[in-house]
Amino acid sequence: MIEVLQHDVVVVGGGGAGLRAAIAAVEADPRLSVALVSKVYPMRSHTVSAEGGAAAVAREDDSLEMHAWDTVKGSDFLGDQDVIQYFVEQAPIELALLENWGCPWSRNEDGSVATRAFGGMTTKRTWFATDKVGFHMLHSLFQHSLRFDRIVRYDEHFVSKLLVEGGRVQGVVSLDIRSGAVSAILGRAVILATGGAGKVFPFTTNGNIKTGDGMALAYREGVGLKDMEFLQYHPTGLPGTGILITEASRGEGGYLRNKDGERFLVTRDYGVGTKAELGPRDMISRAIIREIAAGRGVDGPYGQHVWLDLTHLGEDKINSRLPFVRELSTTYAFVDPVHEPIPIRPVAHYMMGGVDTNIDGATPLPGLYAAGECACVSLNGANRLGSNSLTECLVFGARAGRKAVEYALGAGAPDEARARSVTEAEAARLDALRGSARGEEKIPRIRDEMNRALEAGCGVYREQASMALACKELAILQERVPRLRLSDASRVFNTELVAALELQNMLDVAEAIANAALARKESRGAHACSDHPARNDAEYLHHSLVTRSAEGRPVVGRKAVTLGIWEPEERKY
Amino acid sequence: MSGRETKTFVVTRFDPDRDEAPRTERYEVPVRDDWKVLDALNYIKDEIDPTLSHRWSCRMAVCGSCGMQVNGEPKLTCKTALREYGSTVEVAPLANFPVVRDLVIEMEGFLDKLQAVRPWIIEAKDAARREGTHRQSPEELEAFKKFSMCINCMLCYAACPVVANEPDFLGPAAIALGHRYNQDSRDHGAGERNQVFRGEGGVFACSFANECTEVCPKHVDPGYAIQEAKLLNVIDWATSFVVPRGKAR
Amino acid sequence: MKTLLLRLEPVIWPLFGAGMMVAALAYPGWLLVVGLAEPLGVLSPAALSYERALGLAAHPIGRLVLLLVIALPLWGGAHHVRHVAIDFGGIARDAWFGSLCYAVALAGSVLAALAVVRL
Amino acid sequence: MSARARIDSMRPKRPGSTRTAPPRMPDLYPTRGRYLPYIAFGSVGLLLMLVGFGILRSVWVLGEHDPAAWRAHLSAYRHPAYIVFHLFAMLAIGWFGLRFFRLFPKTQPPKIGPLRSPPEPVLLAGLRTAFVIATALVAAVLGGAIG
Repeated sequence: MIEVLQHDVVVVGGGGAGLRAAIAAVEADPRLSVALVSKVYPMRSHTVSAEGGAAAVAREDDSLEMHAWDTVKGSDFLGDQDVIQYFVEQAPIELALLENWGCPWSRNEDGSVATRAFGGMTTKRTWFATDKVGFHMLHSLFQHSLRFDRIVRYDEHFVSKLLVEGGRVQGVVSLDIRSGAVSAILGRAVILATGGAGKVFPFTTNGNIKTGDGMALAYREGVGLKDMEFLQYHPTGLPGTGILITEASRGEGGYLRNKDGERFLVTRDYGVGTKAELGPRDMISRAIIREIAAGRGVDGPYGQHVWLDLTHLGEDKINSRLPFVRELSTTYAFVDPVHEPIPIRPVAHYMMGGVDTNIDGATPLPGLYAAGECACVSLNGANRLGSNSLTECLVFGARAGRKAVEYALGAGAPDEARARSVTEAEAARLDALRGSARGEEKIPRIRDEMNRALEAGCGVYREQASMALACKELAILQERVPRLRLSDASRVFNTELVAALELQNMLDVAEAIANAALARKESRGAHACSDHPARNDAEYLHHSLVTRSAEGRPVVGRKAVTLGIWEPEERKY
Repeated sequence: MSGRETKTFVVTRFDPDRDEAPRTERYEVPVRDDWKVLDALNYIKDEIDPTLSHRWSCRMAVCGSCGMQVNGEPKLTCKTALREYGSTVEVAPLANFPVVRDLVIEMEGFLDKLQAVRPWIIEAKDAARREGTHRQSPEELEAFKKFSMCINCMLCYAACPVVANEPDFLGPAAIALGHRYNQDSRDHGAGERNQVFRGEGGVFACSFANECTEVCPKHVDPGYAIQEAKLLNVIDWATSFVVPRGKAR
Repeated sequence: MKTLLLRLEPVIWPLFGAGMMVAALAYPGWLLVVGLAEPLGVLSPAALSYERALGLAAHPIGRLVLLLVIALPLWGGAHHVRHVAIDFGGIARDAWFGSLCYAVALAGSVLAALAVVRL
Repeated sequence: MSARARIDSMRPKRPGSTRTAPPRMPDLYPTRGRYLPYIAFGSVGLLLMLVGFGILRSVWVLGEHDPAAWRAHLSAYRHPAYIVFHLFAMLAIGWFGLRFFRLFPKTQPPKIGPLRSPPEPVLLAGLRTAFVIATALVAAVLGGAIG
């Protein structure tokens, strides 16, 4: 018997954006009941691994306009400038609110919140809590959310389908991973906050749960995925594990050196000018790849890498400002940064693209909202500046929460009968999939081939031929998925079934990335084509929009960019 | 693979649909030199036995989901290097917890205890609507910073003898988190929390084995937090006779 | 009974701490002399003669020190014994066993006071 | 497999939706690894009570104001059983004290009101010197060297 649960707003995803949206919704109207559905316990969300910081104007020598300009320039003029303007205004308010809720921001001597330098930012506006900002933000938000009994949590529930009826969203179908039971969680508005999809790449800073579930859910209901070709490579990730070494290590003065110990960002022209190690991420990642390609990289067990040198900072500064960097390098790279340089290479890190939403976080499908890395409100355009993302989760998580409540109050009650029948069909599909020992395809094989296809096709440097090949390979993989062989027939905590559903989500997202990248014949922000090295504003100053055709194939369209007071100009640092 | 040594993994398995009680299975795994225990578990899942169920996500010891008993000691499997172990490694679910399946434990009991200590900033009753941030000196921050590093991995619950013997004991992580808020200069809820700390299964149930501090992968030192909480609660209890129920801290 | 024990905890815990401190500082010395040196005849006979012992003990400071040295460690010991019992799966009987331990400590403290007064 | 723990250990308020396997005790509990010194430390509590009552008995005999009784009381301690017990108690309580000094700084918050606690190593060293001085003093006073 299918259980149907009634709520007013359903939030999918328990990370920074999801928690902030749920809190904003219950604060907007305390009578409402908010369901927070997450496939892991909220404190495990990948927000926890963010290290560097959260940007917001705090100092006198800074201004909203400068923060906006840095973001627009960083986005290579593809970010919507009205969204960016709203973002910079709300940022200080949101970070102050988080401080009131207990977030232990690092402090200046006079007790005010300290800020530090970050890539692409002209002044010091990145708030930090040593180098574990995401962790402190997530735990502060989660602990703050515990005081609201109107937030009903569905922990370790996997949302496998959106319930869409009469042209609007009315809830989700959710699989309780613990018991294997499938239920319908109804709500007059649904907010997707499931984060990015880093796991489509073999070498990524992202955790195992970053499989683009929310993007795939929206994509399958006809909602477009915007700017999917823009995938940020973070310059400093540990080879092998892909663990992130925060940009703050460069913000605190770390140097990048090639095999000869040369600070190549200073001695050679990679377009970062005097900013050197503090240039924007896309440019520094490209500089490292070109250093390695020029044969000045260092050999290691996981291929070539360069060095991140912190030895000149001294033990005290590293322990006080970068304790987590030291812990990670000693534990995972077996290197103590106080005495030796850390091996690093560019690693897939963040997706600028996501579910197409407007400034309110609303998608074209009525009742469906999205926020955080999962969404593309298009704050980041073609390249995100470090430390804007955590603030984006708060600013647009809150806005999506409030706007979803406004919409829910005006919307009619969900159609329970229809929801029950759709959920029963979905439950049958999942039962058939669980332990379906008929097929012969294995999850890890398809996953590895998808990873290889995307790494080759959509790496730091791309070409039309390699992207076209990736599209073809991914299309073939899509046909192999229905023949998946699952051998775990148990209903209780079946992680193989969850992995199969996640694989399907990743393939949909991967196809959107590859096809959107193929359609953009220019270089802009994180999308660098060796066969189209120049930025072409005349033909490509627009968002890409991938929608799913009736036959399930990705179709690449366009969407206008909302320009503002700044005209596109050449991006020089 | 490049010169890979083989290690035997003795993994505890349990599936309520099939097993009356937990059983163990042996897996031969070709391990790389820099692998952690989690890498081996994921190899077993991908290559040998896809029915193995375990929780994991960040693989960088910050999300707290992969705590298990490794050779009898509670460890974060993503942080435990295989180099430190011989040819046989035993992996079992965390001690003191009901087991849902294979290496997955029941976490709701822990969340009940977390909720009980009211781990959120409690404003003073008459606090005006605040604009902007509080002032907090680095020294005030230092008073509670260490206790805010807890990633809820529950290794301390798996090691604590009082958790094993006294079901309603709040436990190390929950008390450390409650204490974190009591010590936060922005919080005024110490009076409320201390009622819980002095209640059933409160701080005084702790017999200071200090195992929680020994096994904590994030150096939160919950043992210290609990003893500090005991002393401050004795002071708070004593002053509550002298000062009527006013500012408790 | 359980709630009574619970309410008394903030009193018992400091006594427990003080008891351990006093025992740690005083008992080794006492045991060395009264338990070993004297019986093995190492001391000069006058050291613990009746006159000297009574002189020391009956002195006001002597009385106070003896009271503390006897009573406080009893509470420390009682608390430890109670918790070791819990460690061996005794939480169910803790209500009465814990109370018994503290009752013994209380009785010892009262007797100590009497003993010191009648010196 | 370690011993079974209490069936209700870490049991949630609302029963879970599936049958769970019972919790296990920590593998090394109670008498292996670091648990052994912890249990031993707790068990010395019994010694504290015994020695405490021993001193009480001595003071009680002294309070009889009967020199003969006092001399008989002291001579009773010459029995080998007493000597072995007192030797064991002295060593055990000495070990107990040193371990207690390692735990004691953990009970000191950085600040109690205006007072600031000394850093841990200083406190630890202070406690150990106090131990040596106190033991020497007690031995000297009782042994007749002073007072």
